[in-house]
Amino acid sequence: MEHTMFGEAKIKAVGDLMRDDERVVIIGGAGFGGLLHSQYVKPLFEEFDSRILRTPIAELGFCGMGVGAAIAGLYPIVTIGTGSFAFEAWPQICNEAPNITYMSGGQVKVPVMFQALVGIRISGAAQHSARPQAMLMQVAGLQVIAPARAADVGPLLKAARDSERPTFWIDHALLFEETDLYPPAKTPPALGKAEIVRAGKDVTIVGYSIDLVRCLKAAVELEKEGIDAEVIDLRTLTPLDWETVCESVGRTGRLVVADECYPAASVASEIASIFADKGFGLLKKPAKRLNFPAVPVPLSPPLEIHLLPTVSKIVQAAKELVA
Amino acid sequence: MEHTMFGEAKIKAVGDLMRDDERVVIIGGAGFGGLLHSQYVKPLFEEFDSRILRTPIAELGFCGMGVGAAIAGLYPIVTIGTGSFAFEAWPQICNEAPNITYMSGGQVKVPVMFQALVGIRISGAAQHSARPQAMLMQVAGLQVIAPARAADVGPLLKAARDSERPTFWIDHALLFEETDLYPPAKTPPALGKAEIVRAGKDVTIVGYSIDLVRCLKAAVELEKEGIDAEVIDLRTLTPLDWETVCESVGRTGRLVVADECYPAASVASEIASIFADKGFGLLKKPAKRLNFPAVPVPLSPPLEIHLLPTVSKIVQAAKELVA
Amino acid sequence: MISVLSKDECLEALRKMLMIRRFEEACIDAAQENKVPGHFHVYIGQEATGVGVMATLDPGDYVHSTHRNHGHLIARGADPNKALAEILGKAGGYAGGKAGTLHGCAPDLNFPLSSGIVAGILPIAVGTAYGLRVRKLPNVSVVFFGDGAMEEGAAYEALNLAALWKLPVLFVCENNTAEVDRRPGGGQYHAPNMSIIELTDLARIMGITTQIVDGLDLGAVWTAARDARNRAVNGEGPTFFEIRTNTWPGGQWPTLVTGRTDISHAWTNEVPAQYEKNANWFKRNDPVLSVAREMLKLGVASHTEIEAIDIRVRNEIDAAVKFANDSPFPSLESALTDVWPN
Amino acid sequence: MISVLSKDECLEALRKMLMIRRFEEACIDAAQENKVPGHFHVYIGQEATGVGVMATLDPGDYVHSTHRNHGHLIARGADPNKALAEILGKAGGYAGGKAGTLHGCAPDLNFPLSSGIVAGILPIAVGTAYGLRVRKLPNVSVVFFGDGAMEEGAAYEALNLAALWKLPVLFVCENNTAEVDRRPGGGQYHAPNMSIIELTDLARIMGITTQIVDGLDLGAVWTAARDARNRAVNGEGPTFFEIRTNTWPGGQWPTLVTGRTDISHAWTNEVPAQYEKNANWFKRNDPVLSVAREMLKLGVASHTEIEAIDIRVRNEIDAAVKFANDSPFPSLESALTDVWPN
Ligand SMILES: Cc1ncc(C[n+]2csc(CCOP(=O)(O)OP(=O)(O)O)c2C)c(N)n1
Ligand SMILES: Cc1ncc(C[n+]2csc(CCOP(=O)(O)OP(=O)(O)O)c2C)c(N)n1
Ligand SMILES: [Mg+2]
Ligand SMILES: [Mg+2]
Repeated sequence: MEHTMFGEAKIKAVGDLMRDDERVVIIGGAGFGGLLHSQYVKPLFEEFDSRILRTPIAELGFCGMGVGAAIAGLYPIVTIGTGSFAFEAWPQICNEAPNITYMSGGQVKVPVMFQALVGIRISGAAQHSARPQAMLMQVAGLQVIAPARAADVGPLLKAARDSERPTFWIDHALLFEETDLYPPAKTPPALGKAEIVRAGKDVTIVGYSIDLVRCLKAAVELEKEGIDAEVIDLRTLTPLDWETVCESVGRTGRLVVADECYPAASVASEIASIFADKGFGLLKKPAKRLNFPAVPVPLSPPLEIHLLPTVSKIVQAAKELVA
Repeated sequence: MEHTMFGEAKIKAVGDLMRDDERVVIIGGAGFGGLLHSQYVKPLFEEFDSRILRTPIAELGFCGMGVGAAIAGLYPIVTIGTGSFAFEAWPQICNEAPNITYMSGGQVKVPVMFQALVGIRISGAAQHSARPQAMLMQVAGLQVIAPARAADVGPLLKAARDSERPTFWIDHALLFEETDLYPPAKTPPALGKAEIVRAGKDVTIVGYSIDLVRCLKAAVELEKEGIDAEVIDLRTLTPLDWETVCESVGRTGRLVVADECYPAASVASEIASIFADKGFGLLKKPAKRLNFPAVPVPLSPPLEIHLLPTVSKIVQAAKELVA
Repeated sequence: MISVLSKDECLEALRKMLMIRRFEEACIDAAQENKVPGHFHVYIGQEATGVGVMATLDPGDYVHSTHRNHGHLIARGADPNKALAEILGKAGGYAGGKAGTLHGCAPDLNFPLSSGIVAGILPIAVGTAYGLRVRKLPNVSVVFFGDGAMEEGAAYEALNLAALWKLPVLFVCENNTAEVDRRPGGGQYHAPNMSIIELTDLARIMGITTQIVDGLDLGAVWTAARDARNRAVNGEGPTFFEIRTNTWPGGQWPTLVTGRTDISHAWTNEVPAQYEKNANWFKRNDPVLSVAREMLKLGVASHTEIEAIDIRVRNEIDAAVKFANDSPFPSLESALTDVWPN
Repeated sequence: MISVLSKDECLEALRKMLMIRRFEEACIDAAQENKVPGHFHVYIGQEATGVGVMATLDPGDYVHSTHRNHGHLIARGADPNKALAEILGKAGGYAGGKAGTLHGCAPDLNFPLSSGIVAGILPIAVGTAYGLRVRKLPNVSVVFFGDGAMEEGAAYEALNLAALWKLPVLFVCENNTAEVDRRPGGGQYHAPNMSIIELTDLARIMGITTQIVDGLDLGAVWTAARDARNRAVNGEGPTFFEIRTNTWPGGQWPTLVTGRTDISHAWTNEVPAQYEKNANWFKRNDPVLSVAREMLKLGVASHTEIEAIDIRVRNEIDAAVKFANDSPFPSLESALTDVWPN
C-alpha cells in the first residue's frame, strides 16, 4: 500500500465509488491530475465515459449544475481543474451549496464534491497557483478535505460521499506522483480526525496535502540529526481536529506548521491560534509558521522555490526549536 | 467630529475625493449605505451624476471594468452592494487586480477600490450576510480596509487612493448610523496602523468595523463595573498591525477579540495566532475569541442575535478574564 | 385565453391566484407591523405566471425560484401556514425560521431552496434537470427568474449548458418591467440594463425554443408551459419563456399602493378614487381582476362563485396569519442544528 | 487581399509575422531544452491576425491578451529580447521573470498584463475603454481572446457592458478551431462547447457590429480592424470580430510538428516528405507562407527580398535567444518587491 502513488490511489478510489453506485457522476472532466497525468486518468475516463459530463469552460455554471444534480439525487464529483478556477465558481461553492441544507431546515441534502488541483505547482505563476483552502474554511456548511497519503484517499472519499455533505476536496498539483513515506495508520481515516503519521517526542510538525509530504521528508532528515519529530496530517480542514494537535504539542511543547497558504488568516494561523486559547500554556517555545509570504506567486522557479515552505525550511525550523 | 454619523462621514469623504480629482469615478452605483440609507447618498449621486456608471447586475463584469479603468488612469470606486455579491466578482478581485502590479514587475498600477456593505445585517439570512474580509486577507497584493469610526473615514479613503494599491474597503451594513463613542486620535490614521481608541490597563479588546463599535460599547459597560479595558481598532486588515496588539497585550496580559467572521481562519484567528509566535508569552490567560459560530446565518432574528458577538458577550468575556 | 382550461381548472387557477394575492397582502400587513425580518419582494401582478406554469407540472418536476418566490410556493401548493410562518422567521415555518422570505422552499413538493442571488438559481436548475436525465425520470425542472437575471453571466452559462445537452428545463423569465422604457442604460434598480432588447434572443441563438407570453393571459401561459413540458420530457430540450407582466406600482418596495384587492372590481370595473393615478392597474394590469373578468365573460363562473372562492381563500389566509403569529420563534438551540445532513 | 496595404506596410507586416514565427520556434526549442517554466501556448497559425490588427493601432491604444499572447506582444512591437527572457523567467524579462509566458506584458507599449484566466481579460479591456472615454482620449482598447472564452459568463457580461455604453473596444475572438467539428458538445480541451454555432451571434443581438474574417487574409484583417477602430473612435461603439484560423497541427501542446518554417516553401510550394500528413498546412493554412505567396504574386516583393527579411529576423531572434539565455535568473530579493506600487 505504501508504494501506491497518490494519484493512482485517487483514480482507483473514484473508480471504486463509481462502480459501487451508479449515481456517482463526474461533471467537468478536466481534473484528476491535470494534463500532465492524463495517461493515468485515461482508463477511468474510458470505463465511465457515459457518466462524465465534459463541460464548457464555465466553472460557475457547471459547479452550479453539480449542486442541482446533487439535489436531484446524484453524487456529482465536479472537477474544476486548477484550484484558481474555483474562484470563477465561488458563488456556487461558497454561497449556494453550503447554505441549502441549513436553510431548508435539514430537508434538502446537497451531496456534491468539488475537486481541484490547488497549490504552487512550480511555474504556474500567480494566476494558476491559488490555495483556496483557507478561504474555504471561512465557509460554514462546507466540508474541506485535503489528504496527503495514498492510503487515506479511498476511505476519505467514501466517507465524504456517505456524509452527504457538500465537500471541497483539495488535491495538489505536485501530489500525484508521491508515494507514502510512512506506513498507514491501523485504524482507517475518519472525517475530522487528524493522524499522527510519525510519532515523536521532540517537536510536533503539522501539515496537510503536499505540505505533509514535506513535513514527513523533514522528519526523515531530522531523524538523521537525532531529532525525533512527531508529524501530524490534518487531512480534513473542516472539520478541523485541534484536539490531536493539542494532545501532541502537550507532549512535545514545540510546534512547526507548514502551509503553502499566504500567512494571514491561513490554515497555519488557525493551528497556531489554538495555543492562544484551547491549547494555552502547552507551547514551551514560540511556534514556527511556514507559509508562502504575502506576494503573488512569481513564475521564475528560483523565486518561487525561495518562497515555498520547503523541506529544508521545515528542518531548520524544527532544529531551531529543539536547540 | 465625534457626532458625525459614520455614513455621513463616508459620503462626505467620497464627495471630497471626487471634488479633488476628476479621475475618481464610481462604478456600480448600488453602494454607500444600501437602499435603506439612500436619502443620505442622494445628494452625492446628484452632484456627480455624470461620474457614476450605473451598471447592470454583473458584478464580475463591472469589477473587471474597475480594474481596467484603474489601469487606464482613473481611480474607480466600485460599489458592489451587499458584501456577498463580491463572490460573483471573486476572479477579478482576488486573481486579477492584486497580481497585476507584481507580475508586471511594478510597472502597471491598479488603483481601484472595491467597496461593499458586508456583514450580518440582521435578517439578511445566509446569502446576504457574508463577511469576506478573512478570505480577502488570503489575497497577496490586495489592501483590506475596514474602518469603524467616522473620524477615520476621510483620511483612510484618501490614504488608500494615494497608495495606488488595489483595495477592498469593508463597510458594514449596520455601521452607517453609528457615531463615534470616543474622541479621535491626535494623529491622523495611517494605512496599516491600528489605533488604541480607549486606553486601559486590565484587558485588551480588539475589533474592527462594526465589531469595534461593539467593543467600545462593551468598554463603557465594563467601566461601570470597574474594569478598565483597552480597545484597539485594527482599521486595516491588510496590512495588519500586529505590533500595536502585542504592545497592548504586553501590558494587559489579556485579550478578547470580537469578529463576526466564522471562527476558522478568521481575523480573530490571525490576531490570536500572534501570541503563539511573535507575541509568545504575553498572554497571562487564554485569549477569548468571539466569532459567529460555523453555521450559515439564520434569518430568524433571535437565532441570529444569539450567534452574534454582541456587546454583552464581549463584556462577559472580559469579566471572565479579569476575574 | 382561459378557454383552453376546463371549468374546474379555471376555478382552481383563480383560487390559487387569489391565494397568492391575499398571501402577499398579508405579508405587507405583517411588514407594516414590523413582523417581517428583512426586505422582501411580493408577487403581485405576476400571479398568472406562477399559477399558469405550475398547473401543467407533475409532482416529480422540480421547481426553482429566486428572491421573489412567495407566489411560486403558493402556486406549487405549499401550505400557506408554513410559508407565512417561515417569512416571519417562526418555528412553524418550512425551514423552522432559518430561511425566510428570500429562500422559500417546500422540499416535499420538489421545491428546493430559492436563491437570493440574482441568477444563482439557474445553474442549479440545469443541474436538477441533468439529475432527472441521468435517472431517466420523465420529469422537468422549471426555473423562475426575473429579467434582471439576464444581466448575469451565470444565466448565460446556464442557458448554454442546458442547450448543449438538450436538458429538460423550462426557463421562465418573468419580465416585470414591460412598462419600463427598454432602451439600454436606464440604470434603475429594477430596470433593464441589457443591450439585448429582445430577451428571448439569447436563448434563440443557442437553439433553445423561445416564446414571449403575455403574463395577463393565464390560458396562454398554461398552453405554452404544457407544450414546453411535453417537448422537454420527449427529449426535445429546454424552452425559454419571457413572460411579460406590467410592473405593479408597489413593486419597488412593498406597500399596498393599490390597496387591498377588491374582487368585485372585476365586475363593477370601478377604479377607487384614491388610486386614480394607478387606473391602469385596475383596468388592465391586475392579472387577478383580468382573469376573473375573462371567466365572467366566458361564463365559466358567476360573480357569486368568484366571491365565494375569495371568501374561502381569505379565511385560509386569515388562518395562516394566525398560525404564523402564534407560532413561536425557533428555540435558540436550533440555531446550531441542520448545518450537516443527519 | 494585401493590395490594401502599401509596399512598405506589406514588408513590415511580413517581417512581424516572420518575427512571431521565429520567436515561437525559439520558444519551442527552449522548451525542448527544458528552459521554459510552465506550460505555454504558441501563436503559430494566427500571425496574420495579431499583425493585421496591430498595424492599424495608435500607440495610445490599449492592447490586451490572454494565455496565447506571444504573437500579440511581438506584433505590438515588443522587444523580443525582453519578451523571450520573460518567458524563460529571467531577470532581463519585461517583468523581471515574475510573469512568464501566460502573462506577457509591455507596459511601455500600452500592453498591460495578459490574463491567464479564460475570459478574465475581457472585462478589464472594457474598463480601459471606459477609462479612455472618461479621459476623452481618441483611442481604443483591443482585446484578443480565444473562441473558448465565449463559454464563460465573463465574456457575456463584458460584451453587454461595452455595448450598453458604446465603448471603444475591438473584441478580437481568434477562433483557432475553424477546422474542428463545430457541433456542440465535442468536449475536447480546445474544441467548441458552445450551443451558439455562429460566435458572432451573441455580439450581434447586443447591437454590436460584427464581422467574420479569414485569418489567412492579412489585408482583410487590416481593413476590418482599421474600420472598426475608426468607428470606435467616432463613438460608434465596439466591434466584435471572429477571426477564423485553422488549427496548427501542433497547437495542443507545442512541439514543432510541422518543422521549422522554410520560407522558400512560399515559392517552391514544396511539402516536405516527412510532413506529408500535414500537407494542408504547407499548401494553404500557414499564414506566413500564404502572405508571402500573395506578395510574390502581386509583385510586392521578390523572393530574394523575402529571404533577406527572414535572415534579418532570424538574426534578431538568435540574438534574443542569446540575450534570454545569458540573462541571469532574478535575484532572490526581488521575489519580495513590486507587490505594491512604489
Ligand atoms: C448577485 C446579486 N446582485 C445583486 C443583488 C441585489 N438584487 C436583489 S433583487 C435585484 C433586482 C432583480 O431584478 P429581477 O431579476 O428582474 O427580479 P425582480 O425583482 O424584478 O423580480 C437585485 C439587483 C442580488 N440579490 N444578487
Ligand atoms: C477560468 C479558466 N478555466 C480553465 C482554464 C484552462 N484553460 C487554459 S487555455 C484553455 C482553452 C482556451 O481555449 P481558447 O479560449 O479557444 O484559447 P486557445 O488556447 O484556443 O487560443 C483552457 C480551458 C483557464 N485558464 N481559465
Ligand atoms: Mg424584474
Ligand atoms: Mg481556441
